[in-house]
Amino acid sequence: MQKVSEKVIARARELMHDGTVSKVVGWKAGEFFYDCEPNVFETEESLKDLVYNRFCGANLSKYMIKNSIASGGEGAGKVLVLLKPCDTYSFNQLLTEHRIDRENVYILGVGCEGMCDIDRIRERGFKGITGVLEADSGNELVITTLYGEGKVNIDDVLLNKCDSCKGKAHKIYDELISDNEDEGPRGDRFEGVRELEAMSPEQRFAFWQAELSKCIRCNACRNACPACSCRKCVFDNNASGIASKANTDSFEEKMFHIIRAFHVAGRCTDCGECTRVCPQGIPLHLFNRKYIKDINDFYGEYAAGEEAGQRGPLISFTEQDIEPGHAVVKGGN
Amino acid sequence: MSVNVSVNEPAVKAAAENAAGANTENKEWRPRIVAFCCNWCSYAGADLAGSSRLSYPADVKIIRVPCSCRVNPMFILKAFERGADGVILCGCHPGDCHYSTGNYYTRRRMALLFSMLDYIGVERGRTRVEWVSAAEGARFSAVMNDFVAKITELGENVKVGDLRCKK
Amino acid sequence: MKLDEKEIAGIIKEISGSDVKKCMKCGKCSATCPAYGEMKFHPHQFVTMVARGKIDELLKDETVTRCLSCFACVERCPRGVEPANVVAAVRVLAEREQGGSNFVPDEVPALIIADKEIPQQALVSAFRRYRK
Amino acid sequence: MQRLGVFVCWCGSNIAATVDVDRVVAEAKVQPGVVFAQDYQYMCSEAGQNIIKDAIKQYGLNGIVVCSCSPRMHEATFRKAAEAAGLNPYMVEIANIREHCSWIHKDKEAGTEKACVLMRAAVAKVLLNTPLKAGESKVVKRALVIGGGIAGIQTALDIADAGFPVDIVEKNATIGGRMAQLDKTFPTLDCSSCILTPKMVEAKTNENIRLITYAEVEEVSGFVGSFKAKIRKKARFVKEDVCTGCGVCMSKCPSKKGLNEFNMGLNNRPAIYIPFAQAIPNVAVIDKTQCIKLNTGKCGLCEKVCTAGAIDYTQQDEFIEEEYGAIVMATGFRPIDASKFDEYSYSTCKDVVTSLELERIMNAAGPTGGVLLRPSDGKHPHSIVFVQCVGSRDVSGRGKPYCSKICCMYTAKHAMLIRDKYPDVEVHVFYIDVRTPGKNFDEFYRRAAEQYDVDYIKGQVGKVWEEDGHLVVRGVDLIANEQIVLNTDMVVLATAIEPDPTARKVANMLTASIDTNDFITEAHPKLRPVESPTAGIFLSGVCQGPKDIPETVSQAGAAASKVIGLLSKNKLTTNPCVAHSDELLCNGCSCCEKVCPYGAISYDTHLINDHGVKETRRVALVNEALCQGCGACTVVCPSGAMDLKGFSNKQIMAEVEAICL
Amino acid sequence: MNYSYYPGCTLKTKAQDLDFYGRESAAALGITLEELPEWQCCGAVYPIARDEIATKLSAIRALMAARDNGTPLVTLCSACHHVLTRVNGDMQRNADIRMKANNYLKPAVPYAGETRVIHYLQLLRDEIGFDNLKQAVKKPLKGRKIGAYYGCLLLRPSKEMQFDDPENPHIIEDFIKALGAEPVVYAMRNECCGGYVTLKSEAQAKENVDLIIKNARAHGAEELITACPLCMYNLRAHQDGSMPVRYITELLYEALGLREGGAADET
Repeated sequence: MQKVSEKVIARARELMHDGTVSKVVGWKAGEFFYDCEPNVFETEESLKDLVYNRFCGANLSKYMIKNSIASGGEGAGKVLVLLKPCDTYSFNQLLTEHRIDRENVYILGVGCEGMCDIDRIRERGFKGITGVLEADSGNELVITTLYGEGKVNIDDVLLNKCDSCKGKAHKIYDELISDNEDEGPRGDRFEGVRELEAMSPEQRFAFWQAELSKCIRCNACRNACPACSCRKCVFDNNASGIASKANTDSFEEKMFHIIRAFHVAGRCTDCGECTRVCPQGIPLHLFNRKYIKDINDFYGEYAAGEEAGQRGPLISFTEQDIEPGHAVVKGGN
Repeated sequence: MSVNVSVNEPAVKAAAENAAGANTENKEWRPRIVAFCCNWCSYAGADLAGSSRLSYPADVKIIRVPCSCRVNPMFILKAFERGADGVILCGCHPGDCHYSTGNYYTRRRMALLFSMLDYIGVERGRTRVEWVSAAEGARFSAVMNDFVAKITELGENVKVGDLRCKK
Repeated sequence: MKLDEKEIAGIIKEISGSDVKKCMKCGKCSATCPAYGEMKFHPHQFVTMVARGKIDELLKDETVTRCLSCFACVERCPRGVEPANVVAAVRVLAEREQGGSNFVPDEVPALIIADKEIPQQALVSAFRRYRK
Repeated sequence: MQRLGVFVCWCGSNIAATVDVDRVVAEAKVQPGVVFAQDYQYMCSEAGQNIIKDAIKQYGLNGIVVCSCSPRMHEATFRKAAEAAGLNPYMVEIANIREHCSWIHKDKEAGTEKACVLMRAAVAKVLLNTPLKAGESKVVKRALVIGGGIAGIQTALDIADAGFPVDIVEKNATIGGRMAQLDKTFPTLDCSSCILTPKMVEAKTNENIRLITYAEVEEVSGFVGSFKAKIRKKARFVKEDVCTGCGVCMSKCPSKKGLNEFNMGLNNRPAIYIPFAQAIPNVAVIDKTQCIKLNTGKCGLCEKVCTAGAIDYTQQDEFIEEEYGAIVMATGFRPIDASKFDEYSYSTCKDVVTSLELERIMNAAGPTGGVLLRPSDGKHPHSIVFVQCVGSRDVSGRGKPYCSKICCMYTAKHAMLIRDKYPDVEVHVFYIDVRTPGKNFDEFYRRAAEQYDVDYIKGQVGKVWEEDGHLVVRGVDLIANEQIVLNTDMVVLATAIEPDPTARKVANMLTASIDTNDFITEAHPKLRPVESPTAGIFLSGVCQGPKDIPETVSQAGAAASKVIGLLSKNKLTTNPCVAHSDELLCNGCSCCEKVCPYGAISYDTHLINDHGVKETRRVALVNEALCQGCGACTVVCPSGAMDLKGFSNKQIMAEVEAICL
Repeated sequence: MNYSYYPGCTLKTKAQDLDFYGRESAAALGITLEELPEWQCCGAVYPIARDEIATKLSAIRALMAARDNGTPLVTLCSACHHVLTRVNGDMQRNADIRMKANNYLKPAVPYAGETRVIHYLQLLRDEIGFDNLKQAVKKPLKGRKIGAYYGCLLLRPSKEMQFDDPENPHIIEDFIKALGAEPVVYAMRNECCGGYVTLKSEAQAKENVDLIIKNARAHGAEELITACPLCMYNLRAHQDGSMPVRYITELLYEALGLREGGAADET
């Protein structure tokens, strides 16, 4: 990871320096070293803050909507974006939907060995964390704290989305910096969905009621989601008939999340950003994965963003499609 | 594919009796049912049920839409939010859509939506899609009788209702 | 075990993958069959009888052993009924009822003595097809 | 400020018996926005309509709800009445309290309550109605017919007779199509040329018809009323307006190896040729694959012998661009390739022919001069076996799943003609079913069997082989329950027909939908059989599905009358309940475009002023002339930019809320 | 070029010619046919029943052995080719059979039909090429009029066998041409010889063979060739001996000039 990181930063500088790109969309460390946030670097100088480490989980694809299309007039130069393998799916999906002007983008595919969740590190008893370093042995991280050092197994502290990593292959790029062999997908991403499906309707209802009642309608999920990228959300639009700023009753929470998931059904690349950014820790990906699982079961395997230009499952049909009445039974089992 | 409507006899009878006795027992609970019908087949099928005097409970209220594919999942969720106990969506039989392909999209959307509603714990029977042609007045009536019976059996939409902000 | 007539077509489909309900009764199978003359129940009749579940007679009859498995009917059937597979499936059902083998090892020496050119392939095939 | 009126109809006792109309009126009066409510015995009557008109004027109503029978019954009536009183007709909503209420409920209390709810929902909706105006678009008064067979010719003639100019684009060098290749036609046995060629000449001479032969449509844009087409006129290497059709060039041409397409390749033709004697235009064409001059630069004989000076080896493809109000597809069919069924030995035995080949053999202008001779040795056959359903009703992948419809009849025709002309020839017909629905059709078939002694055998043929100068046919007679082996001299295969391979390309160009067999889909299989779902595109002949000549001609006439109906209008008014995209909300994602069955949505990139922010954006545009208002696009649109006029998201949700209140 | 080779039971006994000439010719063409160790009889007829697994196992073992060798599997006997190709197809396409067979055999690596099964003729056509074969022919069989007899098992069902046009095949004709002889095309070349039913009804086989030979002769064939031992048996046993019948490999052996080399004895 360290090596890739150095190469990536050096290459970004080089591309900016030689004029190939005029902007860089990457990550910048925030107040703490683990607060890596998306940032648009517009000068060579500013690139000193560019980072690429275990905490760059954020998917930068969505930032390319603004930065590729509204990148200014003639001769403004391309915009460099750093994409991890999973991010490229979102990028492709946005290309499919004409949200990104491919011409204006230079994609640097960056290798990824999994991104960490600081909360999971904390859960393992570390306090006063001052740094996270790659250990010499392959699968461990060294956690330095105010009180000394400790080690953790990487697999134990990955982001939820990395638990079911799609694989290490980039689906689109102009240039690649990666040491990783593609080992294919990791884990069973539908495990959580299956667990819920196995519950009784009452249990499921209770589960969602408990989870969704935590929702504070901060819209972080919506803002982070690369598929949820409408210019104006229906929930903000008075003309839509369902506009609402906050939940006035608890069905509205459900309505918001179901509609959000429905709007991205067939377009969601399962990038996991919604769950990653939720300040309340709601497992929002369980909505999206339910749709993905149903789509796979009903209409055949489909991975949004696998390639640009795909025709999504909700804008396709076959004459023999499953009936909704049967879908409920099949989907639930 | 059309389903064979297996009418639940006692429940239908109960529903009919309840409907009949509505004015005597004023406070008795009746389900609220929203039916979306496409203009070309199902709405006409409902008209035929009417002109053939094939009764079904008055709990069913029909909203006319040009095609079943006009029905946005938001409408269905809105209905539940506002206290509907059941929502049924009727369209032309697959292959017979007036707009040739509309109901195929409906079928996919609703398959996913219904599966999701089931997933969040809403009872399976509260939503339904039926294909009813303009010639199937009898079928329209049978479908509605059956649906009302099933919803009556399920009772008030407590799960959603409890959460609802009662006005 | 007596099978329900209504289930026969389904059982045959399960065994062979061939669906007799697809038959449109054109007779192409019988038109094409090189063993037609040797069969009491000709291919088109055979398929119809299976479709109707009337296979008691078929189970007992030599017809099932007269099919050459040359697949000409399978190839030429316009509806994908695969009559040879249907015959084979009925034969499988017959084989599964033990006893009354149509070909026993004791017959082999005589056959070989009578014609020393008979290839192994013929004997193996015959055992597969005729033995119970 | 909304000023609504509610009108409750009794419909005699139809409504009033089960619905307490007084209560509905009372309830209506307290609905928001309602300033007037009244009941009447028959709202649809003149007097009832006057009540509505008067109220609109008197109370300045800007929206009304009529509680009455189904909108499918009287919506149009009440809209007209409203319009007459100066109210926009789309400010009218109907609450269906008859079919959906009074007729199905016996209990008056329940019926009344429901009627009130339905009224409430209609009021809630009409509160959100906006005046709509039907759009208008121009109509170019010219039609394009693609395909110059009998279907295309008949359609063009009928349109031309009504006074509208028509262009026929034909890919071959002459019009006439398949029918020109036929000898006789069933069930009357009149000669095909005798009835077709006068029509071909008429098409040539009709001043409203322009024939564009040896040409193909390359591009089509636009929509109903104003299509633009680009037509490629292929180089003939013969000046069409100079050639006199004398045919001298044909006799002198040294390259005579080209297969004669008109005779189904049964004989050869020169490199420069006129397809057949009655060709229209009667002009030669050079087959550039066969011409020695065009391939080697040497020869040039035809140029030398042409006294008219019509030959031009330098001719290039030309392009014609034209605007049309309507387009008719008449692309026709071809027989499938019989070599996929080589158990009949079509590939290896010359005496196994297809029905269309037999048609040529029996035609006086055909390769044998109309004498029935075996292709292999030119001898007179003594026995002929016909095999029906070769590749029809075949789901094995080799053939077509559908019935080709014409084979039973033409086989009976062939059998009868042969028995009539050559009584010594034995004729056997193997059939699965004989399908003869049609006027005088079954009688015709029975005549073949009864009067002409044609031997109809119920069963199929499994194998045909050649031996010692004759053919052997192994088949089955299902009635006799026996396998039969016949020695015969010729075998005729009734091969299935399939849409001409150009149909798919043309359909894609026109955004006309096509089925899995490449037949063009009709807008409605029963009620709109000659229209494509794409407005302005019409269907004529076999491109829509297998059919015989009488059916083709009647469909051609039907398509023509639809075209005439369209072209007679000066403007097209369009259904105003169409989709509409709010460009400030549109993401430009193209989802709506993909689900639109009419190709009504396109994309445009232009400068948009979004509350002061100016940006170039890609946004959806609905062509109101094409949109039919189904609403499929509105649901795939995640941002809600796409909405449907008359059935907007807000309107439907208001109805939902009113019902659930 | 290396290939796994599955001779089958008959080629080890009654059809040793077919095997011997095949191997020698292949060697002469630079092809190594490596006989699978401990192969078992394929069963000679394709086991139709989808619900039984035991009858398919011997074929699967052979297919798996070839997979483990990392080479395509060459067959020569039509029946073996038929059975191995179809069982392989089942392993590719029928998840139920695949699961059951793998559960039963418990191989180190589960088998899913990875092996490419090719017939000797396909080897000649697709791997060597008939043009190259023509070059290799030392003693062209000039002037010989030879009828190809395909029989059933190589061609049908064509959806599974994917061998050649089932109604108008030409691979053996092309082979005959490559050897310098004149192929005789006749319609009955893909009709059944009577197969194993010959054991129960000689009359049936005789009738079939009569039709085939009569038709071949009518088109001028002076000899027939086949790839199947059972066809060979029927074609020879049910005629008067006036129509010679040979294996395809024998013809190849001859044309390659191997007979002159004295490498083989005729059996």
